[in-house]
Amino acid sequence: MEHDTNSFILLAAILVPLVTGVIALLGGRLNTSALRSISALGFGIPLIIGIYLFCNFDASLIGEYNFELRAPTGLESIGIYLHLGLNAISLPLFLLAGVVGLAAGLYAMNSKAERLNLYLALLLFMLGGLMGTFASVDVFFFYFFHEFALIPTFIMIGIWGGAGRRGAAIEMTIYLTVGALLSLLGLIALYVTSGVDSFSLLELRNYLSEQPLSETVQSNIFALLLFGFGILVSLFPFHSWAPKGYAVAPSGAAMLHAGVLKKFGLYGLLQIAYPLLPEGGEHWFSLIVWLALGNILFIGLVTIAQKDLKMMLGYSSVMHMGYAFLGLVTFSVVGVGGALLMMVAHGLSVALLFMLATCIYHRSQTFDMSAMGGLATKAPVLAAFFVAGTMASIGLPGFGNFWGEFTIFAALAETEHTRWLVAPAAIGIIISAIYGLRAVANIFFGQPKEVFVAQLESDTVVDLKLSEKVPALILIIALVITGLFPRLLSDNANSELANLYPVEDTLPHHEVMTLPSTTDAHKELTH
Amino acid sequence: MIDILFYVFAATVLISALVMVIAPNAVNAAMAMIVSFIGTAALFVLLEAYFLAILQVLVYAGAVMVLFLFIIMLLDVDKSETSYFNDKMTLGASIIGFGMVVVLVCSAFLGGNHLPEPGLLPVIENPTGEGLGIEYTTSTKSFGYSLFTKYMLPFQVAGFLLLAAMIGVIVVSKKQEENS
Amino acid sequence: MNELLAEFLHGYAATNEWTVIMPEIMLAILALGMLGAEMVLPKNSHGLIPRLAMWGQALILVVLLSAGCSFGGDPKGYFSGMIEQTNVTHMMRAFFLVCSIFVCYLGQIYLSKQNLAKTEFYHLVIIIAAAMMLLVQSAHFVMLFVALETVTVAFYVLVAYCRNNSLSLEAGLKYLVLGALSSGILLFGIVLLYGVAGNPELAGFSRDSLAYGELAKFIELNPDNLLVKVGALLVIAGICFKIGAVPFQIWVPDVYQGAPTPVTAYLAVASKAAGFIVLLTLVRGPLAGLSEFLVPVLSFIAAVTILFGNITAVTQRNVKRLMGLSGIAHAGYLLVGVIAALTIDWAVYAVIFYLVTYLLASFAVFGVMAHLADSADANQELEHYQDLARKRPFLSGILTCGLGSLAGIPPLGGFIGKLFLFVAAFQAGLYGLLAISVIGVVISIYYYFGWIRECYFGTQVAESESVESAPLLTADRVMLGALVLGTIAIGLVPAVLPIIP
Amino acid sequence: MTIGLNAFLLVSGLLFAIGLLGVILRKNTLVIYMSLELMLNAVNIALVAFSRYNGTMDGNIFVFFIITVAAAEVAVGLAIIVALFRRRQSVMVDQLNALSR
Amino acid sequence: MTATQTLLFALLTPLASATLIAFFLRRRGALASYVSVAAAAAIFVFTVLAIRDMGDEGIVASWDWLTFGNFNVSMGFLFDGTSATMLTMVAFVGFLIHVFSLGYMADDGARARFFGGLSIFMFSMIGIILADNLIMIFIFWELVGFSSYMLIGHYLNTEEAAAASKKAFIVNRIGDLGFLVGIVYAYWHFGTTNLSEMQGIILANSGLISATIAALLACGFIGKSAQFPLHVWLPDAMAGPTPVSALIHAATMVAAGVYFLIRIEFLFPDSIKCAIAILGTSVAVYAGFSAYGQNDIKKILAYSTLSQLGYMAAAFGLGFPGIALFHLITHAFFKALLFLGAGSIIHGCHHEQDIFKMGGIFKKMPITSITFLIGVLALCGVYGLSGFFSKDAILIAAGLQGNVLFAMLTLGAFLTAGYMGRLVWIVFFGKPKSKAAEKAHESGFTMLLPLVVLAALSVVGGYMNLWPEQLGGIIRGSKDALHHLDGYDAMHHTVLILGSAACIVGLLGSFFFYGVGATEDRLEKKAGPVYGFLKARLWFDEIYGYYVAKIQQRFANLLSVLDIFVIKGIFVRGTAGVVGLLGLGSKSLHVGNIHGYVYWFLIGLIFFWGVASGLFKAF
Repeated sequence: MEHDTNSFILLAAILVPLVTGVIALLGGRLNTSALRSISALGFGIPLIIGIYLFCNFDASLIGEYNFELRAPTGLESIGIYLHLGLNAISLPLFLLAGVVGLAAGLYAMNSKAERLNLYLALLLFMLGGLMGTFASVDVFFFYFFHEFALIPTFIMIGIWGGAGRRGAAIEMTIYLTVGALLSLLGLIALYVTSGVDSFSLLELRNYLSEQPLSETVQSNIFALLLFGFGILVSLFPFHSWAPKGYAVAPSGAAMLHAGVLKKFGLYGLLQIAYPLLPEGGEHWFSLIVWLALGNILFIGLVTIAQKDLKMMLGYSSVMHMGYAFLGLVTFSVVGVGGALLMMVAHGLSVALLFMLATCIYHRSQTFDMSAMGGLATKAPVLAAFFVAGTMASIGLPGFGNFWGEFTIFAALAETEHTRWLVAPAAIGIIISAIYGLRAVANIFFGQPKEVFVAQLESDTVVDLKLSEKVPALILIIALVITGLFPRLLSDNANSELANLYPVEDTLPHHEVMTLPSTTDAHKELTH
Repeated sequence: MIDILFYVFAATVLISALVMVIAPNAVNAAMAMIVSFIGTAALFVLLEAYFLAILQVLVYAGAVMVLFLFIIMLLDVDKSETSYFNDKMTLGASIIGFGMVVVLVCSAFLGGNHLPEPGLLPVIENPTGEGLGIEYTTSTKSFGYSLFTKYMLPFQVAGFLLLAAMIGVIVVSKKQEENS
Repeated sequence: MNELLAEFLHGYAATNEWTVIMPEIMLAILALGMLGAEMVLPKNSHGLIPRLAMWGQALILVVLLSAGCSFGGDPKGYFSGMIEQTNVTHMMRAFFLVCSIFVCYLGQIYLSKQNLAKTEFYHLVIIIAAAMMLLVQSAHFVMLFVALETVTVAFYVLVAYCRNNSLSLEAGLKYLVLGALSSGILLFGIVLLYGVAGNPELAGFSRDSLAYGELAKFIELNPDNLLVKVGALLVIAGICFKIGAVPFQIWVPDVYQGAPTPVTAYLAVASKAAGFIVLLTLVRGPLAGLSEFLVPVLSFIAAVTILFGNITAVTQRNVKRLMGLSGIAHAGYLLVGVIAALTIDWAVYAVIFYLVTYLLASFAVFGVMAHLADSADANQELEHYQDLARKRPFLSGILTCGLGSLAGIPPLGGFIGKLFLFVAAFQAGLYGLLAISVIGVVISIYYYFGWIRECYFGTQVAESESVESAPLLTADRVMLGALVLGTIAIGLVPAVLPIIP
Repeated sequence: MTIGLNAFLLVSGLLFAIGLLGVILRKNTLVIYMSLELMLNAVNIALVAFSRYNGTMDGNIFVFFIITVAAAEVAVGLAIIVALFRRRQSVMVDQLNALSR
Repeated sequence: MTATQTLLFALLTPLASATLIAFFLRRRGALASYVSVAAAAAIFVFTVLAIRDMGDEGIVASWDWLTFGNFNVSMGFLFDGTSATMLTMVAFVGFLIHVFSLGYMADDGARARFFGGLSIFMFSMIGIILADNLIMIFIFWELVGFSSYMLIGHYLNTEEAAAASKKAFIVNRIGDLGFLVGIVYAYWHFGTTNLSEMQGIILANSGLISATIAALLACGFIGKSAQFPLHVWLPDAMAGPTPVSALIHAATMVAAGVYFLIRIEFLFPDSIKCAIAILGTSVAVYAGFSAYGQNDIKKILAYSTLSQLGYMAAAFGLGFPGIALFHLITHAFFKALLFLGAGSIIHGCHHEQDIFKMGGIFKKMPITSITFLIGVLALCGVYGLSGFFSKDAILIAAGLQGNVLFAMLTLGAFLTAGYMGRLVWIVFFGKPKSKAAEKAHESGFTMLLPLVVLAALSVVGGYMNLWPEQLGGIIRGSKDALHHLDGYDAMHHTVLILGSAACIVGLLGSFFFYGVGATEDRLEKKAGPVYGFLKARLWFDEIYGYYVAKIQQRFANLLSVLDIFVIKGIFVRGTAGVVGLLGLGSKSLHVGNIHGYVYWFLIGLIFFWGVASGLFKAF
């Protein structure tokens, strides 16, 4: 395995946050500005590296990984290497982690959290773990980095969380550990039963494509992975941890977790479970469909009922995961591609919304939406950003989420046995519009509620400060870029997915009569 | 003839053991214990393990039990402890447990259906030790020899065991000096 | 006395190579030397003795490791088959030495707060270390018994060491009675094996049926002899007491709570490890013939042990009992590894790896406990740890890493240990046990993280019950830091622990 | 002698059981401890019997070790019991349960 | 500059202006408004250039936008006669309304946001017009929805604006749901969503026409053009500033639904067309009646817009898309005129919107009033005015098809004349009925100019032969088709008579019934129940309100209770509780008494021994 310098640059994207994190942790006596500049490095460099790698990405390596790096760590005996690399599927998420990480970092740096150095250090560790998660070719390290990023969430919720943090932190951690362990068992099962003596996704893939496992084995292992990852992605009955957890989590943690870390599960299903265990996916098809509908409709309606802003956001992020699952069950390039877009865009939008929710809280001193109103007059930019975030999350064209949802719907309509799903799934866009716009109207428009008038008059209510604008803008711009130029992601991913997922030509080919060139208005040359 | 001796001694051992277990008074228990130890020694003699028989009498019946009696007297706890008769719970539980163990033991050893009865080998005066291990002998000399050859290591370790025990006894029971 | 016997016995004596147990001998000399030192040294310089103990053992550790490097690797018996040295035993000898070094360190902290005899403590600790080293090497039941009893008797004393504290004495008494009971059971088992295997009427009977090798041959031939089974299970029962496996785990919380903290650590780590290695040696050696009979029994024990330990620990507030109960749970995981080792060879090393990570993590935790303990250290409740992160940031950091590793959280060593165990168990096809273990791990998250939660998410309690104890010296920082760094290093680069072949 | 091996084993087994009974039944720590010695004794009988009938000396030597160990144990045990008595003025197990739950 | 680039400029100029305003001109309202107006002007210029260059092949361009497997989304232009006609109208009317807004919004604090919104709207609207495939149409469809949301909610801190904007967006979403499903079905049905390709396919094999897909796509039209039953948002949308009502909710966006139908006319089987005709007719009548119940001048116009949209739908349904487009254009002229006039009046009356508080406006604001009256006449279809030609054609078409529709539509014409008359008599004549009305003053130049221009267009807009020949090809086509139907001439005369009669009767009737400058609604006094019925508009809003507040919300609350108590409470917390209880139980096993522990050993011993002697065969 030859390592070019880019491999080590990739490694640096993981190490820099960790190192800066350690510095921030130990440098408790650093003065704030030094602390900020150091952590700014830690937050910024991964994104820079991500963009650099994005530019140097060689899409022609189908079924291969770019920037591969393979180093033994002492687990060779069970076929585990520190095996890093990026392919067209992990690259978008790698970038996502970079963007959200930078935004969260910038926002956290200027927050007034006590023990700021510890806070930043934990965020940096989390970021490092995330970069590692999506840069791992070795499924063990894929899991390892995820857990690595998970623990800081627990501590951050515990220390800086809102009311009821003690319980929520433990509950969330236990719940997520269940999921993580199940998926770990699934991965081990994959390793043991496949008989290929390696945890490397590449080798597993190549090996299993030659001799796939028997159907029962596939469905069993798939079940482990499905429920393990499902819990992490808050698949319908296993979502209880999410709303409360996010509601109490400090903004940085919520942004990184809801925005990026949560995508781990989907990524695992997308990159590992479905390609390696196709029959397993088939076996659990109907179950996943119903659970995903549960996410969209049940949780959607529950979201409508929420009064607390952050709970509402938490539930909505649970709801949107349903689309991603629907995209996956189609087991087609279209659906999975849609899910991929969905993951990236949703990550950006939900991070934006969680951040803005905290900004709102700083001004309104409450999360109760029914006790606000008229904020837009005092904070127009905040209102504009929040509207942008809401519109993104309810799938307005121009933001990436639209492409994700639309592609998924298209994928559902592609084959006969999923076509009926389009309508119920699409009801979700109405539901999300309802709660999204209702939140906007309650918080920003109309007359302020009586309880809120005094608060609104207090001079603490100012428009977004620069330190809040910049991270928000970063996310919005990223959202718009994904919305305007989805090809940036899709083109590479398409060819890669076509390698992982079956492509049969389901398009009908009708003969096309060229229109008679009369003065008829519809005269057209067909291209 | 010898068989009868066996039954006698066995009965002695068991009965005195039972007495020791149920005797309310600790001193009586200790006395019964001594008897059962001596009975054991007698059984050893029947099995022609004379050295061990002596050892048994000296160490157990002599040192250990005297130590026990000494402590019992010292602590003056020989006031009859009958509470366990009233404590029906304990009583019942112990009887049941005892019964089950006895059943298991009998099922294991009665009638030699699990363990074939080997014939008695002759006791050799001068063991030669062909094959592995020394033939069964009464000669104390071979005993000593093997202790210092084959069982050298355990023998040394046992020495340290005694040392540790001694130190321990000192640590636990010596009057604490109010220094440090 | 004829020549035949003489030369026969000389054949035995020829194999008594004292050099191969040089570390043990040096330890014994060290132990004795310290008694001497106490006599010759003036009172005011008795502070040297613990250093003597630690540095002496460190020296011996060096010797041992250098010897271990020269060790070929293929098993070899010495002392007429009393002991057998394999690379497992080499690792474990180092393991026990490290343990006793840390125990001496903890003892130093602990004794500095107590008005007790000092030197004897280190003496006994060292003797136990030597005995355990022999215990794991023993290849003969007599050797096993004597070494085991040495360890046990010394532990009786150590548990009851705090003689002016009735809790410690009570713990000692409980350990004594139950320990003696279990060694009675163990002995009965040994005797049955010895008798049956030596029975001339049975096929393949052996003249030296106390030796593992002979016994193994015999059991291979007649595995379903009732008394063999009974004997084997009774022996295993005796060992279950040592490792604290259901149903012989019940003594653990009381004794752990009553015993002085360093002794608790010693019991929790070294004694348990010794038990596991003995168990491994037995089930893979003499009792290998019984494996298809043993596997279900052991699996049952393992499952119940995991669940009992974890579930009971959930509601426990006293940290020493908590460590005891969680220790039971860990014993369960290790049993899974042992069962896997019946079919998967490298699982042995997985078990050892797990033991090492367990050692580092537990000593980190116990170290913090020892530092925070006041003179009555039996009653440390979780409440004492509220807001520790503010009062003693360093200690709480150490504690967090230790607990995290015990809980098996990446990137700490405990996670890698569990990983190896799980992979081995999977390869052995122990799916049920894996499920149970996962449940156990999940439950364990609750109390481990609950403890961490006490330290960090403090609700600004009054400074009243803040633990005033001596400020940390550099030595303390070095010791505890070394433990945590070791844990993290193993977690990140398991290669630093060259155990898995 | 026509008495077979199993007879001795039965005796030893029963003795073992009786010792166990004592441990369960009695509240007096000293008596409990004696019962434990009884169990060791039972083991000794079995060992010697086996040793005799199998015709190997190892059993005897084992007994030797067991007796040594037992003596040591007794010493330590009694010391602990005495120390505990000094603190609690009792040797009855049902009064020695300060450590629980 | 190639024609394609011209179109691109026409499309992107407003976007650029919107971005510019959003990022740099938020606090510079005046500058922002000029930028936006300039952008609108530029659009018109580019449109003209594009039409000049389009030739008779039209302009076609396409760019791939997203590809996953078989699913391919492209963005492209299909700039043919139809879209040229529409674009011209939108660009021109849009420009005029921008100019009008200069004056109307002059003293508004959030001008920048307003003009930014207008620019976004222009961008999205032009996107719809130029789009060459359904997906692109959908995208811009959503965007116009968003800009209308933004502009309706312009007066942020009024409750009704907040509610109305929300309502508009959500109701539109409901329509778009069907639209979306229709698109994805169509994609896999035809293998493409490109308009001309689909048309080619259908020409080749008309068997591929699918009623389902057509119906689903029509849902989009129903939402956007506020047809039954999704019409409720349009009247409320009047909460927005008047220019917005004129531009979005009268002239262009609501008409976009009709335009969309015309674009995909070839996808419709007759059954669906017939349904649409009936739908449109009923809406025309329904809205006509509802207008009588309104006192807010803008709401009256809103209902009239509804009914005119009904006419367009009917025209389309009757199989004459061209005529629908024709009416769309003329309607855009006079309805924009009417709204702007109303805006001018409202502006003059200091934002008084209740017609019964106006009166005597004619003397105060002559120009406004004259132009307004022209608009009214055009709307009523007085002979010679633009409205006449288009409505006339629709009535003829209806007459030739069937009597019921014909009668209904004629009735609609009558109603239109009636409520417009009511408005005119009450607002313009008599004496001022409020302080505001007394202090009414004529508006400034920037507001009058658009009125005049639009008035002129409302007069002459109907004469096709005045149009540039590139435009309105489809209209001519449909007109010819209509002419060649037999019975055309007879029907022509009947319609001529009936139509004129309808408007005369309506105007005069309202004159006599309400009287000049009435101070309160006579209908309300004389026949309260009737008025109440008309005011209630068939209780649509009430029903929807009930559904939202009582059914949907309660169901949601129920589910959230389920979620918290069953899923979280029982499953999650329950498990934890069980473990905790077990823990307490097993904890209490440590009794502390040695006996309590010896029992364990005993049990263990018996268990092991028993297992060994095979008592438990479970193993």
